[in-house]
Amino acid sequence: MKYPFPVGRSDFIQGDEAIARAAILAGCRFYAGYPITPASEIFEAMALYMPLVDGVSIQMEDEIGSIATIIGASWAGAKAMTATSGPGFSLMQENLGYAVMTETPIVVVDVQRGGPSTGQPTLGAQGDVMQSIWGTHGDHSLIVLTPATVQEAFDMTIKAFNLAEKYRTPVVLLTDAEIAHMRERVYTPNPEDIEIIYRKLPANKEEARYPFGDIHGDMIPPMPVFGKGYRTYVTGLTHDEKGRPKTVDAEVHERLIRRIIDKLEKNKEDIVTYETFDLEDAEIAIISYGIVARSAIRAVRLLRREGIKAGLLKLNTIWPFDFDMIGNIAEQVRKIYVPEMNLGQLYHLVREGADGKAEVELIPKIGGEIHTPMDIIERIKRGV
Amino acid sequence: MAIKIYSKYDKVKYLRKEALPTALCPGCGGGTVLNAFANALDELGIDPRDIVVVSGIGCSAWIASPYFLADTLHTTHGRAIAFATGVKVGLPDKKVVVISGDGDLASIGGNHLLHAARRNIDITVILVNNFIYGMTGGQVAPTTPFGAITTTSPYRNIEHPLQISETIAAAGASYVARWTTAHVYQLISSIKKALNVKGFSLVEVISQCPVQFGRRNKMKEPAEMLRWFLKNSVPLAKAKKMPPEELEGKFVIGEFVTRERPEFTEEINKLIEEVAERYGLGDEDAD
Amino acid sequence: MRREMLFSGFGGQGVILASVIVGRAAAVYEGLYAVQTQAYGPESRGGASKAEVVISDEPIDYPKALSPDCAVFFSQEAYDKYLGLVKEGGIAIVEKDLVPHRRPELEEKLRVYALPLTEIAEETTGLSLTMNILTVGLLTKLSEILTEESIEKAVLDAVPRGTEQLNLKALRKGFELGEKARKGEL
Amino acid sequence: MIIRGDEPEQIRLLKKLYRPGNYFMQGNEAVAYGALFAGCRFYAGYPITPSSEIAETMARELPKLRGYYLQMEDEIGSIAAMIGASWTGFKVMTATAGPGFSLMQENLGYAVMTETPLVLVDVQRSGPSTGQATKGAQGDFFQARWGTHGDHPIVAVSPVSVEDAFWETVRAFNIAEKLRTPVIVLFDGVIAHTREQIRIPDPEDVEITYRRLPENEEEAKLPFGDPCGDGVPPMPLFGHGYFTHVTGSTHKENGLRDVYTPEVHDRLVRRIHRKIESHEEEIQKWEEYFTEDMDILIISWGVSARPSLGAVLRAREEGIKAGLFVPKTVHPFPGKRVRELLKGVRAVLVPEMNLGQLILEVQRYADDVPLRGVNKIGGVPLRVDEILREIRGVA
Amino acid sequence: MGWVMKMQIRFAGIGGQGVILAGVILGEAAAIEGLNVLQTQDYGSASRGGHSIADVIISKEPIYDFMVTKADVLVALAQLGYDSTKEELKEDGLLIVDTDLVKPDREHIGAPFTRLAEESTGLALTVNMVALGYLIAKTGVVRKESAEEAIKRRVPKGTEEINIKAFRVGYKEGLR
Amino acid sequence: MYLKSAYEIRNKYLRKDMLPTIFCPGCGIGSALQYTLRAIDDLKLNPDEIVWVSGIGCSSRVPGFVNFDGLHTTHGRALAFATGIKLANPDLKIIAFMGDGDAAAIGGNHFIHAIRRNLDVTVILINNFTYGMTGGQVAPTALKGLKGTTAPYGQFENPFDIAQLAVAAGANYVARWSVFNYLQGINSIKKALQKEGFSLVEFLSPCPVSFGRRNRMKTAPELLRWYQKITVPLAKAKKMPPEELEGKIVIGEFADRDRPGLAREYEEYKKRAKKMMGWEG
Repeated sequence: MKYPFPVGRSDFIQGDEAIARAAILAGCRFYAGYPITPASEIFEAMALYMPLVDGVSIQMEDEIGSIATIIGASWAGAKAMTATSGPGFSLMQENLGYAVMTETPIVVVDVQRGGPSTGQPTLGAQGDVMQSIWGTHGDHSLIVLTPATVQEAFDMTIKAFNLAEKYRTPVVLLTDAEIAHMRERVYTPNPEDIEIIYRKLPANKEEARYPFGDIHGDMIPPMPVFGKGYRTYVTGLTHDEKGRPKTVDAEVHERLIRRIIDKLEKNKEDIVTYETFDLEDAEIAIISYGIVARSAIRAVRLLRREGIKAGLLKLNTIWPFDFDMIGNIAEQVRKIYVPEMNLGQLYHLVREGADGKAEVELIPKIGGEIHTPMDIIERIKRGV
Repeated sequence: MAIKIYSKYDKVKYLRKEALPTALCPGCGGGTVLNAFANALDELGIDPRDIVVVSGIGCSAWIASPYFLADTLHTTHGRAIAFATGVKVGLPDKKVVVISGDGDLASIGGNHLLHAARRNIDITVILVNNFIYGMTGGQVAPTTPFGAITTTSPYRNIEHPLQISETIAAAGASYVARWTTAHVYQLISSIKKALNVKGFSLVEVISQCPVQFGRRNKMKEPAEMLRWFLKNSVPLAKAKKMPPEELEGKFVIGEFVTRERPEFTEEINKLIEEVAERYGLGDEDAD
Repeated sequence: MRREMLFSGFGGQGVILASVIVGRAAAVYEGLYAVQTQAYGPESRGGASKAEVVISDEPIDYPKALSPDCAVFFSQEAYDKYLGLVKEGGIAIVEKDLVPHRRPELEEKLRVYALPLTEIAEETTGLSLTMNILTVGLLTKLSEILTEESIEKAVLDAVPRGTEQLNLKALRKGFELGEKARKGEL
Repeated sequence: MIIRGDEPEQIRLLKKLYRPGNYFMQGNEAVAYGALFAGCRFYAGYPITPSSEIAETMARELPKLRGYYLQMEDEIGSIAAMIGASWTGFKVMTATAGPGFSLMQENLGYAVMTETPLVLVDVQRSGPSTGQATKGAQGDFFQARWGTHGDHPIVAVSPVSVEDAFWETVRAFNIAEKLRTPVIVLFDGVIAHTREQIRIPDPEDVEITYRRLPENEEEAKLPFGDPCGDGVPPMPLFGHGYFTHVTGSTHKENGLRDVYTPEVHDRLVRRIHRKIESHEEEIQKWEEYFTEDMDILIISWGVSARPSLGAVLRAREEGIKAGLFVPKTVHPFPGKRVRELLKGVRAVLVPEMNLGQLILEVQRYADDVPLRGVNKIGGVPLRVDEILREIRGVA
Repeated sequence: MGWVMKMQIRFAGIGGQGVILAGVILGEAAAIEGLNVLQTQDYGSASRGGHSIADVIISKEPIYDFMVTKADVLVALAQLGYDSTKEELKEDGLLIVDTDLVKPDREHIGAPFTRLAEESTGLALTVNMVALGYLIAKTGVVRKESAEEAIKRRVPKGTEEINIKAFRVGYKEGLR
Repeated sequence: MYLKSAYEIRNKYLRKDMLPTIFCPGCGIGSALQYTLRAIDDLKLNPDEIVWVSGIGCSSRVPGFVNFDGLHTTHGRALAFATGIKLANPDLKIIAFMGDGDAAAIGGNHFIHAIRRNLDVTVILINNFTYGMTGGQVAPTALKGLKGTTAPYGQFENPFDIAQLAVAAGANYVARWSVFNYLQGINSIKKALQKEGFSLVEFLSPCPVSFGRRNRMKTAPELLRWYQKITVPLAKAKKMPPEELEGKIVIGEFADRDRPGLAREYEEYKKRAKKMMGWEG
């Protein structure tokens, strides 16, 4: 297979470009989008590459159409993606819920920018954290990944596809304008060295009769894609194991929603990843994710130099959320700081996890500039 | 009456000085549209206090927002006409004008455009069609000519452009006209008509974006684009006699419809009067 | 090792391209880590323009320049705004003709190289536009982080087809100037 | 249009049309009448189960009050039209359910950013996605809080009965007008379709608030500033000759966009937060039962609050010291009061018709007290005996 | 059958039988009498032909449940309605059925409501009023006058008389 | 044409475990569905290669009742979902079964843009002037003066003519019938199914329960008579002056042309891309 970009070596590219390349290496062959700053470069790269790798790139009339189209493509068997930013992400919420309900593997990239509303289109932010988790209506669960570097944007895009396919769920790659437009060294492995996961397909017609049934006992039904003669029926209404609408049956609803949530909750160990930095003996923990985590690492380094025992937990997955792990850290440290490019979002989850065992303090910043290490250090020193 | 074009300096009284200069690129057709709009108002003697301008997102949404000195509502992408619908119902005596681009009004906002035309609500829409998403860097639009190169159709556009004026005429608008920025006099006269029509009016202006569209399609200079417009413009009367294959790639210009149809705010207020009468709510004496 | 570089001027001068070339040379051809960021905004439409590159031999945490080791100023506005950020003892390259009002009190602590870069570029290649590439050459020699070969390769990757020789010419003129400057011959 | 000065005529019409007294009506109708009494004269909506009766009632009644009912082409258009109307001076409302609420999220953020008063009724139904259209739920608790992108505050109220639906809707309008902000009525399909007795008051007995209008040109020039010092700028309406510019992009105090200066964004977004936080006492409303002496605290909201009260009463009969806290304003959550109540409590139960949302909010204030959710989904409301069983379990 | 504090009544049938209207009118009647009352419903997605259930809780005390937890009275107008809800009737509860259309497997009372409706008003549609009359006669949960007032308020204009006629037929049948 | 019995068609194509349908007595959706199935049967199309797509509303429940691959989506978005299916697997034939509210109100934009792209899809559109499922609110197709629960005093807005809109936007095949024109209906669907690109067959369809009842036409036969009164065949309409056509609905075939479909255009596009980039000669 020939690729329209260099593989097996390093390149110096923007976050948006890295996401597009990784998607293609992960097997994505369908992209539908709508232009929006600062995610447009993903689309432009996809438009350039997709026809060359026999994939589809199409511009829809709006973001609602874009997500609808990739869900359709996914049911036709393609690995599919769209990318957007705040306003477009808000428009996609209804169909993001549809993807949760119909267990459709898709990847949605949200390149966060200053909000609410149109806000600051070109500047980075972390204002959509809670929206990515709670933006669609009704009880639901999905996976949210947060890269901090361009290399991570690349790696996590592949991971996003793998998780989407493995768990038959939408995955949100939550990045921001800063990473999207930043250029960094990115190592692109040889395609044969990349682990690629494909959705489980039904082994036979019998399995295909239960597109929403837990027939393998792992809570993930095989996906009978269209055109194979399975005659699958897919609906966003509450449905039973066979896919038949059951809109007034409380038990069916409970069984379905619990399984959709549990298939992620009970596989947290596989899904949730994080990195720690000097956390073993830390008295002060910083919990961070995305671009701000990089400032936090520097802050930890500088604080350690001054003899302050700081450590960092950098979250790569922010949903499902490992409340217990936060609880364990809270037991160990005196205080937890949460620097975020918003007025407090993940902070709430950390507080829930800390459960009063350690004080949790928010270090907010909005306006489009990332925290400098000093922003974090000063705040921590004030508390020491 | 002799047609007189004022210099733009003369019309600066219609602009918000503190918001200038505009963010439009050199050579953008948006300036021509703004100037034409100001001229039309001036000739009609409309007080800017009697106007509310609504726009969406994109370069063309910036033509009047925030530069035009009136009440101006700069909204979300594609929704300007829906916002304007609320404004018009609230202020039926004011002129509500939407100035925005082709991507904004006809792609993401296509449905609101259709339905406003169907309702025939008294809003004037100046739709600046530059075939491209200029602000986000030159992506393909639903108006992009077949075969044109854009950043998201790098190998040529395979979709056919939406014929906005024709579609909106079919949807029920009272007045629809299409001109290009090379037809300034006609444009001013159409905007004047549109402002005076009771009902939904659409003036589609084909406009040059040398930076995002022209550059990728061998027309780097605004003048080249204007020449392209002039060369390919076909008056409506002539177009009617031409077979469809000859019309491929042409811009049909002229007035598509001028008609009287029941207008939305009048109809809704009529209904309210009827209901008041039916329930005897008219005035205190009726008690 | 962590080196921070700042490129500033106004839209159309190729400020961002210059930063991309430097970052690319480090990341792709030197095996170093590099981050390049830029200010978007009205600045990309003819207004002020700013880009930063951070280079390091280990993964880069904080991606922005805190106090640049090297800085390039192509406009008075940029000079006024950012000169104060440059690290003590750092390198400042100034487009002399475009920065008429200088601040000696700030320049004192820096190694400042003020040259009519645009003019030199025009003399060298016939195109004032190549000024950014010329500056990259100058900066390469002065900062001593990257080799000539990697920068040349990165320039070839980045410039439009058909302009390679022209740009290499400008680059080499930059090397030449840099060499002189190091020797104090400028 | 009902703005100041128009009251006598409106009161005359209300009095003529609706005699004070007891009525037997649905929750949805109660919301509609609450809106009419609060001065809502513009409604733009799109049909969706189980909220449609609100639209139908408004379509029937608004023309009688010289108000406007618009059925738009979709939910996006509905919220857009009502924001437009709000800027011309109307008190405006729309009603929807989950899927429509998801579609409205972008423009809900626009209303927050442009500080446009409006009331949005979300009649929660069983989700995600289309789910069970006719069934009630409480699954949009967090969506109401976090559904639109970017940092934003939100006010949401949640009625517990049909009568409450009337008054909470009135309150939603008053908060929206007073603080120039969108307010969500987080309603649900169960109460929406329940009929009960409700007392329709004399319109003169309903206290209603109007948005502050600029008193002079100076104030009108700062539509997004803080000329009055309380964080809530007067709202210069369209058509008054103020030449107001309104944008959802980051803007300065005078309304002009500035999307590049971090300080401008910081100042704007923090003031929008502050205006809600600093008025929290006025916004907050809750009910407490038997909280003076309790071992077990039940915290419940909306449709689940009432069976919770029934269960608490039964528990008390059995000698179990149970107490109940019902937030009527769910966002911002009355955390301070909850923190006080949690002191000395042995266990906390949070009954709700979802898989655990309010409970996460409570968790933020509960250090060391064990929390337990009483969750039920599928559209059937929680029952007194089900909650009582859980209370006995922790007693 | 005497009731003191609280009575939970469920009407069950299929779409188109006016089951919900019967529930609403009973609720309205109770409201007229100043009783506490709560009325809810449940129906399938089909406007016609699916199951249709109306619940009415009437009590002198405040009502805390939003649903009938155990019905004291079940009025079944169609077999589908009966089958889908018979479990909810208390063991000693009262079952009232349309004897032509429902074949219950337990003790019950009732009459051929649909037939009575057709015979008396010429309209099978008024079956809900016949059943309502029968129920009120048998239980005395509200007064006849209140029910008739409620009918006047709730049925479409111009059909008051025909509905009251049907109601009285059912009421008379219930007194037998 | 040999007409199979309705029972035979039903037996062959419906999912038995999903029956009965949710449709009310007198509803026209069943008829339109039967015509579609007959057309498929007559053309001997392979059901394994057909996907039915729908949005929300009464007619959108159809894909649940037919034994094909089916995607029942969100309100108004069916054609966007269909775009994904078709481009990801161009071998599939797509039938979108939609209502007027779904296609022309909330979904109006996807509708015109799918037509503009010439997406390969056959739309069977049930136009009953109302939102049946949510209880009879007015739809954008409702003619002036008609009543709905949200227009209790009669519709005051102007209606859409969906078929004309589709013609203006550039559809390859457009026809409109009432569900009582069954031969024409079946023939049109057959033509539509054989078309490349976008094809639309609109059916005026009775909804006695939510629509008729509020407009003094409680039964299907009354609605039938009304349809007969307001419909005018195209040939005749052409000779009528506009004022006489006020309040009428024209039926017939409005467009029949052969522009290339989106799937084929995209295949060409891929070839061109590879050529431009020097990947293929």
